[in-house]
Amino acid sequence: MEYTLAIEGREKELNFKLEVAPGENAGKAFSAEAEYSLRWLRIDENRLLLEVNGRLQPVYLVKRDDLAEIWLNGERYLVKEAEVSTRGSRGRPEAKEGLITPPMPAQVIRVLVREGDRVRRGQGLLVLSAMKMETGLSAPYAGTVKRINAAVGVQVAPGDILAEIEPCKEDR
Amino acid sequence: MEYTLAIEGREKELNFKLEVAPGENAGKAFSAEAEYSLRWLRIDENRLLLEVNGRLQPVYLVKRDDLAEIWLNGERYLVKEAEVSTRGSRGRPEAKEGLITPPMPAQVIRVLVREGDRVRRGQGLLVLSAMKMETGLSAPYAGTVKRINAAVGVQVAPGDILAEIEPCKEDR
Amino acid sequence: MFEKILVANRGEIAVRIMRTCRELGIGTVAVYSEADRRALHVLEADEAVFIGGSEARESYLDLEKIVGAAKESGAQAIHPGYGFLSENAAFARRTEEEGLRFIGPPAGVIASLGDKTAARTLMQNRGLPVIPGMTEPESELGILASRAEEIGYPVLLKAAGGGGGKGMRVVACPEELEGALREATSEALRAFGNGAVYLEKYLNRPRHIEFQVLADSFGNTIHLFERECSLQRRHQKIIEESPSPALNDGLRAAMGKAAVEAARAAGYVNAGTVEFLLDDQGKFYFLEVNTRLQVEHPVTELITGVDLVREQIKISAGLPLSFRQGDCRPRGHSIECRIYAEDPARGFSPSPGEILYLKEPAGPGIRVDSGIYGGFVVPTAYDPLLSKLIVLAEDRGQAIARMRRALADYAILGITTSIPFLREVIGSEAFVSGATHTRLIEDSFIRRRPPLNDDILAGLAYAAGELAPGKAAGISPEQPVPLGPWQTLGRWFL
Amino acid sequence: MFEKILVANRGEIAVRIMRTCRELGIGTVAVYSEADRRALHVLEADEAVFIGGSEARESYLDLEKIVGAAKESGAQAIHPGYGFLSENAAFARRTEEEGLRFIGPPAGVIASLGDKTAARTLMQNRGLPVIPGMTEPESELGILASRAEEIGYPVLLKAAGGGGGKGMRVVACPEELEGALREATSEALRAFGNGAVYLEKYLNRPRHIEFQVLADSFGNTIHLFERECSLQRRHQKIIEESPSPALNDGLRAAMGKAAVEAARAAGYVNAGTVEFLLDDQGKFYFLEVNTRLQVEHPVTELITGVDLVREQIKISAGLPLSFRQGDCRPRGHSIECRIYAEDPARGFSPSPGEILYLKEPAGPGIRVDSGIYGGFVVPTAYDPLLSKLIVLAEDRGQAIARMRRALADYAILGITTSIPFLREVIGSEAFVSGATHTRLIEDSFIRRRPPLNDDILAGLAYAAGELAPGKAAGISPEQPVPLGPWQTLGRWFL
Repeated sequence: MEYTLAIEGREKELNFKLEVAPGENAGKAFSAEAEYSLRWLRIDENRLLLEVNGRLQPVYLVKRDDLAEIWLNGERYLVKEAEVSTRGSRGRPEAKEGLITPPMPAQVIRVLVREGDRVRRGQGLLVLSAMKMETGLSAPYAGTVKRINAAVGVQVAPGDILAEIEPCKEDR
Repeated sequence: MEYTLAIEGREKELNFKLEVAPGENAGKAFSAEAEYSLRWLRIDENRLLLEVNGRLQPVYLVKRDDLAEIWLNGERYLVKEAEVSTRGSRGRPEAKEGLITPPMPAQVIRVLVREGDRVRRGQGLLVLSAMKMETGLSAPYAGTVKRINAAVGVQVAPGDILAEIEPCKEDR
Repeated sequence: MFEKILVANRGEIAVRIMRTCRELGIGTVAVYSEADRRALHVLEADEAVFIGGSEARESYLDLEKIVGAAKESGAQAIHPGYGFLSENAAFARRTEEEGLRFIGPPAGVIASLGDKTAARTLMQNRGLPVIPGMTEPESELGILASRAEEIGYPVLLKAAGGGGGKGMRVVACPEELEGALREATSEALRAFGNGAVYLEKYLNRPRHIEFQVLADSFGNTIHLFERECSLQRRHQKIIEESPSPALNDGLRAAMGKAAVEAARAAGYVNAGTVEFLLDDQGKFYFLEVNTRLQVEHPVTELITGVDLVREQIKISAGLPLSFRQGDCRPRGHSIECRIYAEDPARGFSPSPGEILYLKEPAGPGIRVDSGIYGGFVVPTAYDPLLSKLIVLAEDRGQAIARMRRALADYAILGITTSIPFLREVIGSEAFVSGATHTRLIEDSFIRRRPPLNDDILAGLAYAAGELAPGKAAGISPEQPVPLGPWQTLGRWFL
Repeated sequence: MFEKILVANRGEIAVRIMRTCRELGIGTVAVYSEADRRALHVLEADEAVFIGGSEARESYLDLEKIVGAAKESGAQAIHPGYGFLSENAAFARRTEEEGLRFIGPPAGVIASLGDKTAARTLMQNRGLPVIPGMTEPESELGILASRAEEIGYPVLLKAAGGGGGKGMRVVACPEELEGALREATSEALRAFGNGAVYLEKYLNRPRHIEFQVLADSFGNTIHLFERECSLQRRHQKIIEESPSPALNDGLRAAMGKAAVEAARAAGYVNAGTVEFLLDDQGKFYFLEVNTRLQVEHPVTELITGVDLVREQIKISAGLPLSFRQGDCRPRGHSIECRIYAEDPARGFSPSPGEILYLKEPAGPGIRVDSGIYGGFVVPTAYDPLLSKLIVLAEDRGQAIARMRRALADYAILGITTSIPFLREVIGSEAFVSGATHTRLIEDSFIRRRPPLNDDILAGLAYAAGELAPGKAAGISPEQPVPLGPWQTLGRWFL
């Protein structure tokens, strides 16, 4: 089997080939750099014991849709198959540049602009509050506020479009 | 709803009536002795928060077949509906008197009698070993060993009939 | 002794307080907001009272609702925890007016120490060293600007009404003052209901060292040694330890004496914390007194063997301290890491959400004061503190090793936490050498990514997770198991 | 220092040893049997080697397989834990012959102290008080009968080859001797591969008090105070504590001195335990030396702050002790409860099986050394010890309160455990008063049932479990939740 995996926060995709003897919980993996001898044992729904080149590696994992959250060596990795990720984006929503969406669930505490306003690049648009911390959302580039979809006191979440900025071509 | 529950280790069945407002996680229970005001909140598959007469009671529970294992106040209760328990016995197997079955998974380490032997009441029949402890199984009454179904070294479990004793009427 | 105590807080500290109550045979009453119906502190209480909306001002900051809940439930005392109403003199006063005991210092003491500038004047008059700065709160930009010139930039804008880094801003030059004042005032108003601020000299890379004090109502005042809390992000502590690597016995004795003196000066009763800044010349300055249990109190508990919550309750019940200064001897070294729902790689931005999997570390010398469980949804309305991981070991080196091991064993899936960041800080040369100061995090630990090294392991784990049958728990080892390679392959030498 | 250690054990003790190894930066190798493929000690190791069938003699007792696994994996030392091969001199010898270090005393010391009668003679010659009894093992019924007459009934039959209550029988009268001898010999043979037994005077209701000793290879020998282990069922300890409520400072000093003397007499190196019986006149008798880490070592770790496994490893690596007798001061009170998979109401019969749900207690002063996890199937082949719950508090009263709270918070479903029984013992008048002795469990705590009082609660919980929708975790408090009575009913006073 060929794997091409996307790991959140990494530029490059991860490629390796895995050869598994049918019905066996063991195999060999080959990446461009190295070869790995693997065995694995499922402990429970969220727990896996992995042995890589003779060294044991406890793994905790949760699968949500096509995204796997994997805990390994004290770190948390968000992993998905790269092909799948190009088909639809069911992972963490990333704002298209001009669509302003909050990075975390939060409450709107100030709206600093109105529809039709001209804004500078980096100008504050909204202020959110989450977990007692205030965070500002600012314009990614100079332009015009095309739409505002937020009011003070409203609870918002990643993926909600709170504002839309139309670029002015001359300023970009 | 009327409940008649059997609790393992108790002689008497437990009876109470529960009135629940439809769709609400609250109600009133009435036993012969007292009345209870109840609310409950499901936390997860194995965890329930119960409020009885204003006092919170964390509950952990596991359901296997018709038997519920319930942890409450540091104690473990095995509870099932009494009607169900009379239909079929899917709980902990209890030996009929003359059928000798081990109380826990164990290994047979000695067989002390043979088929056809006359045995006294309380005479040792087999010795088992589980978790480094030796346990003897003895005759519940005087009689004849009708059948032996055990050999040294064999792994046995509750429900396995290891020996059958036929009573001698005069001795009972 | 009290029969029932209402805990006016949430999260790990509410759970921790209830544990001591239960050990004292005291019943516990939780209060909870809309967002906290399934919170751990509700699950751990004997009774729970709903007090309103998720916004703190509709629930945990609403003192009338809380006092009402205490009366309604028949509690005889209220423990405020930290944050929320814990340093609110009006709350303490209302509690006592209703005939209930407030587990903390008297309202008058909270009020006088809560005014940070007045407190500083008081301590200065008692001969304690203080940082140069204003002695009165101020809101006029013009006046603040001229005071800043007098003190000399950089200066620190601080909220007069409370601590914890809220409403605090470093101002490097006159141009930054206006914006910083607006932000600080707004934050202070939201956090403490009081937007007043003041200015003081900003010290370069000082250490933050605080002393735990205990005072009963019979005039016995002692200290339980120091906590070093220099590691902060956004003026909030993230790692604390005791003893401080910066103190020798002489300095410790001098600062301890000053802390007891400060508590006496304020007429302090109950547990409190005297905060100092220590500059790189070994000179210390009185900063403020926190009139409540600190987040980081467990490191003191571990090195002294004293249960501080128990002492608080006993003092409030009118009992004298059962030990004297000479009886207190620290042993070993303790470190605490605060586990936050935040992403250090994105400027420590909050990361609320559902905890999909949780496994806490365990073993000798490890204590986890947790406010979460697997399946709990971390609400957006409150502080992102999930839990505290505290270790005790024979010396600092072993405590660091133990903390690294414990952090490496702490698995939380579903949300981003500060755990990998904490591992990096704890393992760093700067931390291991003990050369910590309050600017270390900003100076040396910026957005990080885990080493690329483990990516391939994560990828292999992903593949194995896809291949291994979904749920295998409960396979009895007594049952015949299909012969797999675990059984037949590998380094078997039989 | 070693780079890699093989842990020749399973369960909680293997896990506990590995944790200290990891904190020392030492790699760990687990060994496991057929029944232990998914055991916790495998999940916690850096490497794991399969060593054979579930029966201990095919795996954990097969010294050649274990030494082979150590060599194969490149380990430089073997830690034997307790039980299994830990007091097997041949194993220690084989380990050292292969150029590996055995983490325990030298093989010669194990051999000489392992012969309990020879050890007693040695100690008697050094002036230590011993219990009247035989100095040679014996198997002839006739000889034993006449020696029993000399000593005077009741007598105690004991295995010469090992401890832990295996192969031990109280013989009240001559008629019981033959049956007891047969059982003791059979049990001793199975447990230690050595069926030899001997007789000693049976003391009425003595206390079992042992001293922890540490000796390095430079002649430094110290003790780390006592553990009271009087509470036993079937001659196996179930509750241990330190300090002992029976010792005053004078007696403690005298027994500590005797323990160090005993260790010196045997040429002891590494961690060991000198066991004494204390009669109701305050007179103590040397019983034996256990040449290994004890199950109950954590209570000593908690009151002294010393990591005993770390000291064992350091001593084996040839390092001197880093502290002296005068540096060791106990602080607080510690109690350990052993959590067994057994049913006290059925004569403590074993209760192996699958753990369907597990929630361990947590909080200040609580340590759980666990060998299990939710979903683990407890095998029938080994000792029923699941975990150890250990608490530390300021004094004995608080330690008892803390233990009761912790036991009440320990939820294990799927198998029967000793937890409710332990709660009853810990809360009993006899235990609380400190009036414990080795016969207390048999005398006062027989088959019990939980109070009928809670049955109705269990019934209501059952009904609520049937009515509440199956899986509710992950309901976001941010999402609109259907208005149920939790929201609208109750003691709301808003």
